[in-house]
Amino acid sequence: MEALSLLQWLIDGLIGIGLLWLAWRALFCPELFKAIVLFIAFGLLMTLAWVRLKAPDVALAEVAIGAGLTGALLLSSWAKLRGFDANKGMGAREKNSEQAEQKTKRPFFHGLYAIPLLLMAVGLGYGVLQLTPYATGLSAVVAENLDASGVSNPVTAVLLNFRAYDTLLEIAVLLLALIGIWSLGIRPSVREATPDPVLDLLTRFLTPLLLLVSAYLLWVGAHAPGGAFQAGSVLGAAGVLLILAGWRLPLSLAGLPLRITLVAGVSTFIVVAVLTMLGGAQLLAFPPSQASLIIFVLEITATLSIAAILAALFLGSRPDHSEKI
Amino acid sequence: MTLSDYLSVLFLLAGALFFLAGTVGLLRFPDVYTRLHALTKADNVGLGLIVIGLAMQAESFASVGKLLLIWLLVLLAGSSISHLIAKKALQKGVRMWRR
Amino acid sequence: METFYLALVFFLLLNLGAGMWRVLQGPTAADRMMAAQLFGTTSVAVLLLLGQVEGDSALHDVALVFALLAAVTAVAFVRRAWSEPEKEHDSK
Amino acid sequence: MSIAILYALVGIGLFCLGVYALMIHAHLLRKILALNIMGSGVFMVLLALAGRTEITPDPVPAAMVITGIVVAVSATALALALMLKINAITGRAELNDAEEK
Repeated sequence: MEALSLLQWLIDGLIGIGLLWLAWRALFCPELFKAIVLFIAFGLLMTLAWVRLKAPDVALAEVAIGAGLTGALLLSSWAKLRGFDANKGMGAREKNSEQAEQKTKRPFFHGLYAIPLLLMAVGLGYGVLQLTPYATGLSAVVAENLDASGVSNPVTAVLLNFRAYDTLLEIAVLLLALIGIWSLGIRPSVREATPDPVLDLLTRFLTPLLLLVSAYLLWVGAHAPGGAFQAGSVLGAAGVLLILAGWRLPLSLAGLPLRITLVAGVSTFIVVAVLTMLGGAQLLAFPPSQASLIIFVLEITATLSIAAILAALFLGSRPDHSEKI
Repeated sequence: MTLSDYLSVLFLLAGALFFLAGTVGLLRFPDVYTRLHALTKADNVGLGLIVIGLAMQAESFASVGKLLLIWLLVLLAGSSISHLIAKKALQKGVRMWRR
Repeated sequence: METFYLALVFFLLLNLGAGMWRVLQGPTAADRMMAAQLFGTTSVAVLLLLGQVEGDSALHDVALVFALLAAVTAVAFVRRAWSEPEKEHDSK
Repeated sequence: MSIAILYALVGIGLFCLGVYALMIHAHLLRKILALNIMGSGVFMVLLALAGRTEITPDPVPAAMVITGIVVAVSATALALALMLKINAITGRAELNDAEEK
């Protein structure tokens, strides 16, 4: 027993130190590309930390988003930034990263910044240490009402029933981010070369598997870790993979059908919210008998919308304009 | 401890050994191509042995199937990616190591 | 048995830490990305072992998604970030 | 001190590192990384404090963190697009307020 708890501590200590070290290196190493790879590694280690904190739902979301989509986003933005520098000529290529480096060489002022931050860290740490070592929070309340929620996974119950308004607003935020990107009017990048046969094969194999896993996560979310967010981000990753392999949405689908998919999640939520209010209940308070069905419908539309939005976020430019360069 | 427990411990230790070998290779080998070779040992064999070791302890066939699926996936993805990296490196003219 | 699994997890995590040296050292972008790839595979192994310790089959799902998404990141690297020539000669 | 408290302290460390980097770096990609790491730190504190039990942890913070992760990725995507736009207009991926230039 003694060896067991010692090992637990060693593992958690290693993960904690690893996280801090990776964050430090990612933020303060001179090369941008290195920083991005370190940040991807940071996301992967974060997943292990969530598992150790007994939050497999969060680990699933982190793995799909933190490790997959954020990494792909950062890598492709970095490539675009670099490509832009390269276009300006050889001299300018390293300009961006070098300027960044020069600016960090002002240790005196930066030392001054560090002092209040250290004080803040100490204060926060002291605050955390003062908290009671055991607290159950709201888990008892959730457990009491779980039967009425229509699902048996407490996290899904919170996300789609007890605090469904969070999810409503969250899908709205995703949509707003996409509208923001589209309104920037970024020129689409030039169509890439046809993929290598091996990449083609890999894509053909991975895409159906991603679809399958996404559907599985959606289904399993009712009683075990999983759910609309995880399923949506895995499905979105399938879209990202297809975009990377050079596939583009056919123009016939890029207009109205795409837009309907993008807003399906948030509009279903709003319709349900209005209906529950018309039914005399509070906003998004589902009747227990129908809760299971309502959550099912909400999750499916939310999954599709989240996936479409995430893939569109990755593409960066409006898909219906991609041919006019 | 039953016989299958011992066997599974054996497989798991062998898997861990391959991970160690992969890491050492990644650190010590002289160029991209040889490092790729080391990396794929950890990817394919190391994870494979660990999956076999754990599959012996699994309660249901469903979970054995999932374990094997994970391994096959890593196998396929790892080897394709390694191929792509090696090909790209050759195209770019990353030098091969010669004694 | 549980102690053994956890010891293995600890060992694999130490391996990860050692592999990080290659990310920092490079020299080419491919070396850094390969190290991240090894990081991913090792984490899959760690997740499977932790799943066995905690008797939580959900961790197998996490490992599965992990393997899938690591492949997507690697494809992003090969297709986008590494399309520039490594040395000074320009191909475009 | 328990494992949960350990992770909470790590989360505070991550947050402060992120704030520091956000202040001293001029390059926008670094600032975006810093913001993401700050966010991860906050998530970690939330979940660590939810894990202060022997039984299953509190699901409410977990649900909030899942929402937060998805919002963080959309914010990151928007920030990266803005960075590329700034770079295309000014030629530098930096904000030049109070510049020497």
